[in-house]
Amino acid sequence: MKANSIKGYCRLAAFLMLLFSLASYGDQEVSTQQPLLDALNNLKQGSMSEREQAITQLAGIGQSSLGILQALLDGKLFTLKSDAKLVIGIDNNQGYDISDAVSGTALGAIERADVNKINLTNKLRVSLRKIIGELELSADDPLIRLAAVKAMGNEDDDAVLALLQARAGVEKDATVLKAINVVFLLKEMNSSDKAVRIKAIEALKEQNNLDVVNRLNVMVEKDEGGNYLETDVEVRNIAKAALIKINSRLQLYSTIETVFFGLSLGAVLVLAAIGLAITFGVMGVINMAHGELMMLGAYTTYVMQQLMPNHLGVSVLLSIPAAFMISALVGIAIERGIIRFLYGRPLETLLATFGVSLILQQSVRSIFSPLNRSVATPEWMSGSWQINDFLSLTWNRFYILVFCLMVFVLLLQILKRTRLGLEVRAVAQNRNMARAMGIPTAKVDALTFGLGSGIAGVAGVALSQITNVGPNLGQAYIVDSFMVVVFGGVGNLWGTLVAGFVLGIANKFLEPFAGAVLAKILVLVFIILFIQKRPRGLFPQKGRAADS
Amino acid sequence: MTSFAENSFGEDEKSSSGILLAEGQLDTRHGPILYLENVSVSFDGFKALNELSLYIDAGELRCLIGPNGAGKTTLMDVITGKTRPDTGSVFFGQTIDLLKMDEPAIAQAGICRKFQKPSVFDALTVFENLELALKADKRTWPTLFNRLNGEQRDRINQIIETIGLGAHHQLRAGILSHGQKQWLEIGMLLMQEPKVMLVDEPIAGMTHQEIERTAELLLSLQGQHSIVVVEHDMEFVRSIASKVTVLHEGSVLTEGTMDEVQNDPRVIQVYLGG
Amino acid sequence: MNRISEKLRKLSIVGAVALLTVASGTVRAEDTIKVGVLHSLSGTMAISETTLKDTMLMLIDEQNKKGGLLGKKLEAVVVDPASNWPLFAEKARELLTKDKVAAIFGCWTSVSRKSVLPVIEELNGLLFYPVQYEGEESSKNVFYTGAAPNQQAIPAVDYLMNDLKVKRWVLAGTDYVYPRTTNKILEAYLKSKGVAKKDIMINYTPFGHSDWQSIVADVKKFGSTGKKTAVVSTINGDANIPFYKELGNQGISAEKIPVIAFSVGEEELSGMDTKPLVGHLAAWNYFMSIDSTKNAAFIKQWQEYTKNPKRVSNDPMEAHYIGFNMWVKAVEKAGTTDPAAVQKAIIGVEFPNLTGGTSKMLVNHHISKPVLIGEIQDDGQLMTVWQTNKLVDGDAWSDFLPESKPIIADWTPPISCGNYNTKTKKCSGQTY
Amino acid sequence: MKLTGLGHDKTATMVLVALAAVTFIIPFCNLALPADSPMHFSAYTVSLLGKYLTFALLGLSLDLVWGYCGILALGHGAFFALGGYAMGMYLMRQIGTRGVYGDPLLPDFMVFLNWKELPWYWLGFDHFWFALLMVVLVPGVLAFVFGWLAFRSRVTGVYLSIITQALTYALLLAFFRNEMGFGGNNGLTDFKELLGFNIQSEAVRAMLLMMSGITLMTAFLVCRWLVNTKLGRVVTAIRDQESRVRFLGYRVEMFKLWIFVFAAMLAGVAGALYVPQVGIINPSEFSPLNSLEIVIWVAMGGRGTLYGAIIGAVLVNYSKTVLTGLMPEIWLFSLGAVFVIVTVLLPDGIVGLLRRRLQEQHS
Repeated sequence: MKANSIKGYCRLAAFLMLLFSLASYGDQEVSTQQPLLDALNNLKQGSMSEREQAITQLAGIGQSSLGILQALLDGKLFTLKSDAKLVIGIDNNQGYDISDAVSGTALGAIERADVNKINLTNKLRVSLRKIIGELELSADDPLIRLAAVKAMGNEDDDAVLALLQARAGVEKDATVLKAINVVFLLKEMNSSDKAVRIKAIEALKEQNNLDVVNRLNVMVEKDEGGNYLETDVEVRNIAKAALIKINSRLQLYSTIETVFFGLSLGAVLVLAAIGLAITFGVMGVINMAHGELMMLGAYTTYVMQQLMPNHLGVSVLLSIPAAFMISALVGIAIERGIIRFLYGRPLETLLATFGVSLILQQSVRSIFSPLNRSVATPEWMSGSWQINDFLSLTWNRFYILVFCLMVFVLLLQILKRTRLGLEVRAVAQNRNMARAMGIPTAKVDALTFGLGSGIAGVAGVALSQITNVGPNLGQAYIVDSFMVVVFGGVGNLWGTLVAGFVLGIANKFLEPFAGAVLAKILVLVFIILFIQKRPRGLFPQKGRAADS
Repeated sequence: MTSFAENSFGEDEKSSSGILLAEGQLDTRHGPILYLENVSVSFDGFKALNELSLYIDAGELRCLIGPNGAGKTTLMDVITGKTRPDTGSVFFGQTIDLLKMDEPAIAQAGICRKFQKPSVFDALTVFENLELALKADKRTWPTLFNRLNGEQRDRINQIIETIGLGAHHQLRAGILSHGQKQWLEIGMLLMQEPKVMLVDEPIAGMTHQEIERTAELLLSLQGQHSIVVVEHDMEFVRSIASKVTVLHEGSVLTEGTMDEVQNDPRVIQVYLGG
Repeated sequence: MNRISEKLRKLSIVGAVALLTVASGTVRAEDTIKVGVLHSLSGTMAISETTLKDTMLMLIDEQNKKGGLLGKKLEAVVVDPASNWPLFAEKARELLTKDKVAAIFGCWTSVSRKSVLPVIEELNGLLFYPVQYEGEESSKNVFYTGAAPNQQAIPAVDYLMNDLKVKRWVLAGTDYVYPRTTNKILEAYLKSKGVAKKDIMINYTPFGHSDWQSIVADVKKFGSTGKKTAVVSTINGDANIPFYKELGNQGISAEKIPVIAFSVGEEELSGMDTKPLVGHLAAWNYFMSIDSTKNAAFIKQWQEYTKNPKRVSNDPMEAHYIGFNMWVKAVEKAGTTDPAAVQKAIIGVEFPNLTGGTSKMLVNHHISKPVLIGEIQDDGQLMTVWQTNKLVDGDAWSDFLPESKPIIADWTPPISCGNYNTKTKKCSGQTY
Repeated sequence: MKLTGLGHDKTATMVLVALAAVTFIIPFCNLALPADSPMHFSAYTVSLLGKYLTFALLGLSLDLVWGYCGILALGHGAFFALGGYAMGMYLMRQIGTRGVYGDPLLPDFMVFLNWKELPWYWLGFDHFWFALLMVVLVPGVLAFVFGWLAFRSRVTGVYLSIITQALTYALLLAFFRNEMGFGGNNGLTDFKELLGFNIQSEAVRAMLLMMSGITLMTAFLVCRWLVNTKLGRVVTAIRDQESRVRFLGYRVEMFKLWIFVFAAMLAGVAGALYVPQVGIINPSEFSPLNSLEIVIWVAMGGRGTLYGAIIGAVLVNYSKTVLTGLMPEIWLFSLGAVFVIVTVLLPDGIVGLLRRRLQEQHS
């Protein structure tokens, strides 16, 4: 209750303030000094209610307090333990570079321990965001203005409307105007005048806007009494028609979304499996430690981030070669140390590498502790690409998809174009003949295994961006990887690629109906049956070689 | 399980075309025991067999020669059901359509095969190898409770003598010499009392005496079995064959006695590359 | 012939030796009081359980510094059940029969507890179980120091309903017994509060589910109807990170759709990138951020013990802290470590918890705890935003499930039964 | 992979004798002798050995499939678990009204997930004979259907291995779902009685150990007879030269299927003996890693020798028991190392080593 009344009060204040500030930028600086200080004093107090009050006061002050509010929202606002001075701190991984919150004068760097952060609760964040939105309504950047309008859109109270009205008067940017317009149309749908309502619907049905959908849905719904919320039948039918139109679009978008989900899941599967496709497919080594090699890649990412905490993006990019090197080296070590004694005994490689996987897991536990490690996601990889209200694609998935394809193409080129690739294929085809032709099979084996392992490491980097970085990372993917390779056809990279994507998409299309667990089961059963039809996978190796 | 075996076997029989005589019995009244007509096989693009037609008469000993890749082994694969031809027909006698049968069925019908590289069961003794080959009810349950009776035992021992492994019958096949393995495999063929024997390069890795004895063996067999021998060694072929068929690029180049064939310019062309 | 017999002799000796080594341990000097620590140090659960092993070692250390117990030193016996449920049972048996431990502190997942239960009851041992769980159980030999549903789930929902005015509910959980039961209870509770069926969405996922795209998208759609929506998450440890990452990336912020989790604590957070999580909620009976002298001391001790100034503490640790000290008090009270005596003595024992209150061992072998709701801060800590004004008594048998409504647990005479049916006045399923 | 080798039969007899000793002496010492006597074996030892023996039986059945028929089944644990579940369901029904909710019909987990009536596939499990039938039938049928599909379409090598893995993985997920009505992740537990005897009593444990021992010995002898029949030789032949066998006129798929189904049934029996002794059966038994471990036991012992599987199973699990107690922090290192060393240095497993020793002694 209290909260609401305060909200209302603050909006009104903000509204008045804003009209005032829009009308003429006066000499508020001076006049606001005092209330500002009061507000800040309140802010310093521990309790949330006082903070709430402080925020409303700040809102009252208007533009000039925007900086502080923003800092507060971003958790950059601190008080000094020494003299309880209110400062804005920018994180430099030792501590903070602080500046006076009021004057903005820089006060140099300071230890983490010497400041108290001013915490917020969701409640406060919400009202804060709105207030900032209202203040930002007159920001210079049209995008910010747009965001502000969107933020205010759902609030139906007159203060907001009035603000927007005022804004519409002076707004130049077309998109922002459109957004404002949508808000008004939405409101008009409540109007008592039937014609206005119809006009609004007609105008809105082209919009890809969830608020519109919700509003329309309400129109065709019945209340508890069983009579329609929208009394007028004509309006209702128009609304229905509009809904059908919009829903068809919605359907289309959600299909696109599902496909994307499937592809990105597929990308992860492919990344996990492609290394295996080499060690297992080309060399015939059943490498149970493959998952752990991915794990190493993920941990490499973690270590890199520890090394350069304030260059996340760079560290992730650098992790890719680093992870490749590390996993590759470990892989070569495994090959030289164990597997080379086991050629011609593929099943034994399974056992030995299983032992290796246990050892790797436990070593990671001993070195990094059994707890998960936190790997931060760089800015450019977090968030999503909002195509419209109905469709948005998450960046990290998007990048991983691209990354997966890049890795694949690269690998293909290595195998096709390079000398190593040639030798690898030769050895895979006929080991003895290759040796007879003077190809150093031992070296080739080591390098091939290294290549496969390295790629596993690279996959680990990608995984670190979407899932746990912990000792169990490997186990979670090993089974799936084998499925993908076998489904695609052993020894065929294209097979692996297609298989990965097929399984991914299949899984995602099944999930809505069957649920996550059942979907997975169905996919597995499908694989089993498919192998009956094609005992050598999607793209079997042909010719005499395959028979033996 | 067994019942399934019977059914599927029965199906093979029924499905084989036209009026069918009782099991195993085949109709060779017109002479030939094997009919291959316009058989073509291709592995992604490469034509291993090309419109090949070939007839083997009952009881004859035929040699197949031809340069590598001429399709000799593929031909055997087709006859024994390992490879399905893209086109053409393969008949066993007048009535039994081999294309409708799988390997075991064909083998039980009486077409047996010796592989290019000797394939015997290393883990088993010579005796056991032959025992497995022995013509008998080869379904699971009968096999489980199978006991050798006296005459079967004799038959095995007799074959062991025939292939000259009497001294080694308790040795594991794995430790036999290459030549001995070849013989053992031939022995395994004989155990099945085949009507047609397909013998792929029987004398590879044999000493002179061994080769001669193999020749004798094969010659002694002709008449009772129809034998098709694939061999590179011209001397050997000359020593056994009455009739020779030359394969080239997946089809029959020419047929005739060794001399005719060897004087055929096309053959010379093929072998010496002009 | 005689070679064979010789072989046989050799072999039989070998066999006997092997068996004796298995059986060995029955002969050991009893100059210390042994305490069993039964937490997975390898396998999938090691992530959570290793910490508790360390906690126990620390607590036992400290007790020995204080002069041990009944004049004897305490000795920790650590074994690794390797996240393998039958192995839990085997190890429990080993601890009780081979090592003759006075009490066992251990288990995390319900299934591990379930598999240990018969053994503990058969051999009449003591098990202190420190993790929040689904309830519907009260064994003579088990003491549940973690939260029962009414000490975590229900208050959490109340908070969302009253303070955040949540109207639509997503109950998302990993598909095993704890989430199933908790969600059943919550569903019943919500309906009793007049929430419509169509405003509740229930979703289950397998363990370690890592691809949350579709589910999060569904939640987003479900929450886009204008009504305030919240997610009540009983998602199990490992699956949380990809879940929250997906939430963040699909732009579901705590302000739009808050997620309240029952199994995400400081330790899980220490393994996550907290940026996208800020403002999401967790409900526990203890937060590391709690500002009390006892807690400060505990954290200091913990970080010194682990030689890691950044090491966090969490709720199950506190549960072990309380449980262990209650056991100590009970043993002192009884003057013996004999389980039967301790079982009697421990009921009613009180011990100050780290949040400032005083927890008490109740007659149903659960303890009283405060319920805290915290918001995740970007430093991985949980800031209390709401808490019960007094301790809540753990309720073994939920009153929101029709079947268990009439059932109560009371281990004091005359009832002394873990599942006494007040309707039929019967106590079923007791094998002792 | 020597089948007939020096000392082969001696080792086998030794194993048998050792088994007999465990089967008959241990329970006796456990029941008859007073607890303080040095030769007394604790209930702990008994239940432990009982568990080992069931594992040994499981290993034995896998050796039949892998060691002799050359089918590397990475999903063999599934049959074990299914047998276990069949027995578990019987034990659940035996609880009767003694469940915490006192429901005469429904197991507790069904009650609090308020199921209203018993699902059809639970019917009949209150009869012991029915349960026993299912113990062999369910794994048998599954193996038959799966094998019939796989072997007929000539799925071989890694493809077969992986789809067997897919099979057990799918079952893992399926049994994990609570809707399935098998207790979800918690599985079936809190058993009370077996044939009316308290399942926790020493006597029953001893009997179970004895049963496991006897079953194992019988199974061992049957398997040995089996591999020495002509069928056994055909199967071995298939392992080494599949296509040759086919050209000899044997329907290879039928023989594979026969062995596969038989082994699956054995595994089922093993599972059924395992469950009452550990007191719980849950989906984790289906996990691909478990099935992998079985392969490891056999490889450790030495495949294609039957008794090798038994030795391997017992040794691996015994060392697991010891190591997890002695060095809980780092036991995985040693276990992993052992796997690596054995596979690299002892291709024929421990038995191979043993045999070499015997040969040396001879020469």
